[in-house]
Amino acid sequence: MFIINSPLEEILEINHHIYLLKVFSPELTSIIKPGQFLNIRVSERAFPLLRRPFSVCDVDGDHLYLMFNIMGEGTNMLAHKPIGSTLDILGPLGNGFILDGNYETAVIVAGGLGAAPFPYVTRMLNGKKNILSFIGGRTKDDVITYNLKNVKEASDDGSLGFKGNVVQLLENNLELLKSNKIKIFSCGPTVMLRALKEFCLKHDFECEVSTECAMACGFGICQGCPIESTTQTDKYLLVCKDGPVFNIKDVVI
Amino acid sequence: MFIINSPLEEILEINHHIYLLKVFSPELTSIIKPGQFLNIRVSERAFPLLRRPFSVCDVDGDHLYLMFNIMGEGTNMLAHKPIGSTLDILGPLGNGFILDGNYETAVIVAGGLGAAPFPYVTRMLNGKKNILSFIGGRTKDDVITYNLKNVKEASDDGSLGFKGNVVQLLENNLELLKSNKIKIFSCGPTVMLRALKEFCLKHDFECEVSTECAMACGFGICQGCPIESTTQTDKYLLVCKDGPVFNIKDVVI
Amino acid sequence: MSKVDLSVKIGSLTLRNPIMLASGTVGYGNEMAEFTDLNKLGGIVTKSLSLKPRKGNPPQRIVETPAGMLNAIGLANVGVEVFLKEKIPFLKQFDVPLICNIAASTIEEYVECTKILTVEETIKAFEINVSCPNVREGGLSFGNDLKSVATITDKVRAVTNKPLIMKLSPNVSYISEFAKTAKENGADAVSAINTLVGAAFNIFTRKPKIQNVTGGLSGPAIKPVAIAKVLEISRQVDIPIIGIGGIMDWRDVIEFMIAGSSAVQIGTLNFIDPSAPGKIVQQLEEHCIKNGIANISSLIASYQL
Amino acid sequence: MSKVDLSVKIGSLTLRNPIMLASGTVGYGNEMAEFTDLNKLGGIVTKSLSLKPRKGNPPQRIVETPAGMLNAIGLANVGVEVFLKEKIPFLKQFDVPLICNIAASTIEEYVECTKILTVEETIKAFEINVSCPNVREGGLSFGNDLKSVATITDKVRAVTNKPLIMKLSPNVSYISEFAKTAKENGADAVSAINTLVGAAFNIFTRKPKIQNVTGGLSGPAIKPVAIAKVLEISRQVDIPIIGIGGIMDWRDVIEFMIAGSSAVQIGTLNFIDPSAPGKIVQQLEEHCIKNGIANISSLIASYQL
Ligand SMILES: Cc1cc2nc3c(=O)[nH]c(=O)nc-3n(C[C@H](O)[C@H](O)[C@H](O)COP(=O)(O)OP(=O)(O)OC[C@H]3O[C@@H](n4cnc5c(N)ncnc54)[C@H](O)[C@@H]3O)c2cc1C
Ligand SMILES: Cc1cc2nc3c(=O)[nH]c(=O)nc-3n(C[C@H](O)[C@H](O)[C@H](O)COP(=O)(O)OP(=O)(O)OC[C@H]3O[C@@H](n4cnc5c(N)ncnc54)[C@H](O)[C@@H]3O)c2cc1C
Ligand SMILES: Cc1cc2nc3c(=O)[nH]c(=O)nc-3n(C[C@H](O)[C@H](O)[C@H](O)COP(=O)(O)O)c2cc1C
Ligand SMILES: Cc1cc2nc3c(=O)[nH]c(=O)nc-3n(C[C@H](O)[C@H](O)[C@H](O)COP(=O)(O)O)c2cc1C
Ligand code: FES
Ligand code: FES
Repeated sequence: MFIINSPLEEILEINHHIYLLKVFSPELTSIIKPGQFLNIRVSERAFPLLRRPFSVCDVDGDHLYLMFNIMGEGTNMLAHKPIGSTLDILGPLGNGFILDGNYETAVIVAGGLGAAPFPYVTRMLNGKKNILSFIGGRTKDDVITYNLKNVKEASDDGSLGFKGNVVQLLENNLELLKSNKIKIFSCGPTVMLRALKEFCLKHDFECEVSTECAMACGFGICQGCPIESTTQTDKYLLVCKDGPVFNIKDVVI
Repeated sequence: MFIINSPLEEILEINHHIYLLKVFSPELTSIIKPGQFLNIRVSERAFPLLRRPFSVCDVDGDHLYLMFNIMGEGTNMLAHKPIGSTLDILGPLGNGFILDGNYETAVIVAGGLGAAPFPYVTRMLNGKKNILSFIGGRTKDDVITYNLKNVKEASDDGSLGFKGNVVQLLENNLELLKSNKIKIFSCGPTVMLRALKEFCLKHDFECEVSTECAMACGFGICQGCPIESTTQTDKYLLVCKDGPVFNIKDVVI
Repeated sequence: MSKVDLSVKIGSLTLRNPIMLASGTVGYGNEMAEFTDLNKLGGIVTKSLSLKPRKGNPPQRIVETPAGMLNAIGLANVGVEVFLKEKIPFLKQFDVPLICNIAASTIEEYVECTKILTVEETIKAFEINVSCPNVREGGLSFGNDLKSVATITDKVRAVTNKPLIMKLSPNVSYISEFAKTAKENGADAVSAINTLVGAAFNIFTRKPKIQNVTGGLSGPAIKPVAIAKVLEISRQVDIPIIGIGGIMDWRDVIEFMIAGSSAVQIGTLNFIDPSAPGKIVQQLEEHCIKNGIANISSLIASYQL
Repeated sequence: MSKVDLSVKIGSLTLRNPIMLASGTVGYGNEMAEFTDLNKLGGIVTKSLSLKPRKGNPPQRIVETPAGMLNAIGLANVGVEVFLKEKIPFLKQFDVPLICNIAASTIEEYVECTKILTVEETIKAFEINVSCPNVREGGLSFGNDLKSVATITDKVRAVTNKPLIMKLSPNVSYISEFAKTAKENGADAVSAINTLVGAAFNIFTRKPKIQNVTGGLSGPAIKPVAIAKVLEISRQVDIPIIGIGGIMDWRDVIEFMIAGSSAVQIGTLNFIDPSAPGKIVQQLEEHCIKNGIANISSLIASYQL
């Protein structure tokens, strides 16, 4: 965990509204794990004041990638940073996905921008595990399949792939999922994660989720990012430090 | 008086630390007078919050020029605005210099960035009046003679021209000044204007000064920019509306 | 005919829409009229008037702070007499409710000003500034003292039948107590908030950046404080609230209304973009159309706690 | 040997330099230690401790505002017992004054906490938080009530010989009255300010952005208010002041000292740049050298009004 100024080398736009930042940062790429995140200072000035957290999207050699869409002023400023300027990054933060383990097939389940951490997950699992990706979104433009493998798509409006949500799509593929030892890796909107949790508990699937929460610091000093634990009721877990990746059974979603 | 978004076409740097913005704005150039000023919004965001006032430096056809140095965040951001972006300008504001009149020689007296309004003054007087410019600064880098005519320089450290302040230089040229009907046009730091006022009163020279004051609005609604009048003691004048150019006799400096 | 009803009521006063211009940030209207069609607005509040003209504080009166500004104008104003003679004729031309803001050093002066002004029919309501932080003798001590607010409200109420709005100080622990007192003594509405007391120093000269030493903090920096104060009043006291503090766009207006405001006033924003108030009216209408809000007044105090 | 004396005194406590880390913005030091050498600092203030562990408020606890943030953590903390057992051993390693901040729901709880903690020699002073705006039963009502502050100060004073610092609420009209009361009842110093009460709403859901409805406003937005409060205390009461509120760089530290602070605390900035406190110490030294300031303490209350 450190602060580093890394050069921003490229800004790509995918799906018409999703941005990919390519950053040169051997210091980070050498240690960061899939599912961990970075806290980015979008401006040197007091506006926006706080850093903005982003999952590491992918790592390729000395380069790391961040994927985001424009949500507000912070992401807007980030999408328009001059190429060649440096990005003030605090990281790596949090706990990533546990990719090792006694399973055969990694099942990636993502909704919308929840796809962000999975290109790196896919890269790390490649050749080691089977990979199946279930990717959903509201419309076809929101289904982000960038650098994923064996993708089955779902869209709420049916404009791409299965018409419905991604958990329904999982239900439809239940036989396939039950046919071998799987572990689910997921990220997405709360409603999706809630349905997924029910699904996993019902079918006893192992599942890790990456969660989100408004954050001030991102590294454990503000107590701003509580998430209810299913096991310890006398205190909250912290998304930034105890997560953002949790076993889906351990947290109340 | 209106708000307009005008394209920023060029940023020049003179004297190593003085910036010149070249802005395409026929709407403004057609009406703005020397000594008037513009209130510029340096950021669309809440930081910096207030507009920043700048004298019109020069007008050339449809282009206007602003001259400034970096004082703080606002001028820093302005100096690094992307070429081709637009400048959010409110103006023209205030009363300019009265260039017409029964005098033969215009004597321009400026210290440091006080030179900013005089390229335009010089351009308007050219061919109509004689022009003599007395320009001072702390060091040679602060003596700004851009687009001025018949310049006599003064620097506090003697690195350029006369060693001393510009009012001392005027004293040294008293014969010249007294030899024909002059009107002084001036702008500069308060200490300089104070000395100049004494000089003008002593020798009964007509003199207009452009004054400065912290401003919130720049167009008369906030009452933030008072300046003490020598004639009306029951109320203040407003630099932005009653000035920024005053007859040096009318205001307490 | 517009599909959306933007009108709101402040006691017996009906405003075309909730957007008013705040005292001290519009002068007497002339300059603003060059940027915004005043007839499109809900109301205009004059600079605080006192019985006699006031010169105000010496410079420097203004300094910028992070997402805000400090001012200590010191209630510079022309006085009620000159106001009636020289400023009213201009304001008369417009079909927009004119609210007269009054600031005074004594309770008697509040009463006297109101008495003189209430006969002018162009003036549609009074906003009593008991909360100016920038004059030593005056406003601030009144605004932080429940009894003074009670007395001023009561005495001013006695001399005018026009809607009476008390402009409250945020520099207190429980603003709702002041709103309650205002109501009990006959006020029709309260305005919240005036500026927060603040200061800034030049670190090289060690002098205050504002000649008056302290000034009033306004602008987006104070919006969260203003929203909390409006909400507190709304939850505790049944009185129309005019929300003020840091409004920069139509979203902020909606937020103030949800938190309990019947109308709002735009202050510091006028200095930055004097055309904004007119634009905001239009954007409010668009927002209502887009979100199926037939009456903007349905937003008032619509918070879901 | 440094050419500049950066040390300052808070009562009998001498700090290496005026830079402390504010309660609730450093956890228990572990994470900060990865970014800033704690031994270089003037002091560290713990998260507010209560007698029993507190779970704190449900999410959302945090939201950004213009040049500031609202928080309603709800005093989530491990409680004094776990603190002594699990957190002190880490903090013991450092040669930096540890100040324990205490928050409680009753006067007895303040006393009880102090009694338990005062025997731990690693703890060099107490900062009593009577001003947390984010717990319903607790702090805020104490902090806005002169008698409560008097009683808490007096009772806590009776159970510890260590320097006693009262952390004051800014949500009052005259903070100097509270500083006066603190002094009269035996406090060695006051900290000013805690956060301002604020709120924000989501305009689509109409729900508060902070689950607790209101939160505490911190960050650069509040700096002018904090400076004014420090100045007010400094002009009215002869007691060391620890200045807090919106410090973003060394200039802000100098400004707080000029306004009357003997030391300062850095809060929100730690979230944005946890390496800043260490850098600021160095920049203060450079500033002093450059400007011929031999003792930084000569800046304290050096305002030129
Ligand atoms: C651990 C973590 C990893 C993340 N990874 C990614 C990622 O890889 N790609 C990506 O696009 N986004 C990611 N996010 C969300 C991202 O941080 C927010 O979209 C961003 O902070 C918004 O900043 P802004 O200034 O543009 O918007 P703001 O103006 O701050 O907010 C705009 C809207 O976004 C909401 N919002 C703000 N912060 C968050 C948040 N932390 N979580 C949920 N909603 C929020 C606000 O409530 C508001 O409605 C992640 C968040 C966390 C906590
Ligand atoms: C009518 C008028 C015309 C002006 N014309 C020019 C011009 O042509 N060229 C030019 O370079 N500057 C001009 N100025 C000054 C210019 O407006 C300030 O330098 C600028 O606002 C500083 O902004 P900033 O954000 O960079 O600095 P800030 O961070 O706002 O301030 C930096 C420093 O500048 C001082 N300062 C800020 N505003 C003013 C002000 N209005 N007057 C004096 N000092 C100030 C502050 O006190 C501070 O010490 C003019 C000012 C006025 C009122
Ligand atoms: C320069 C200035 C002058 C003001 N003068 C007055 C005044 O005369 N009377 C008054 O009641 N409020 C006055 N105010 C307070 C505003 O009306 C308003 O309450 C405050 O600025 C908060 O709103 P804002 O953040 O939108 O500016 C003044 C504010 C500013 C910035
Ligand atoms: C997230 C957060 C948590 C805080 N928790 C506490 C606390 O537990 N006890 C306390 O006395 N102050 C607490 N504070 C207040 C700070 O110590 C400080 O007084 C305030 O934030 C103003 O300083 P700043 O603007 O530098 O942040 C907290 C502030 C923040 C932002
Ligand atoms: S974001 Fe600060 S503790 Fe998690
Ligand atoms: S700057 Fe607002 S009145 Fe002059």
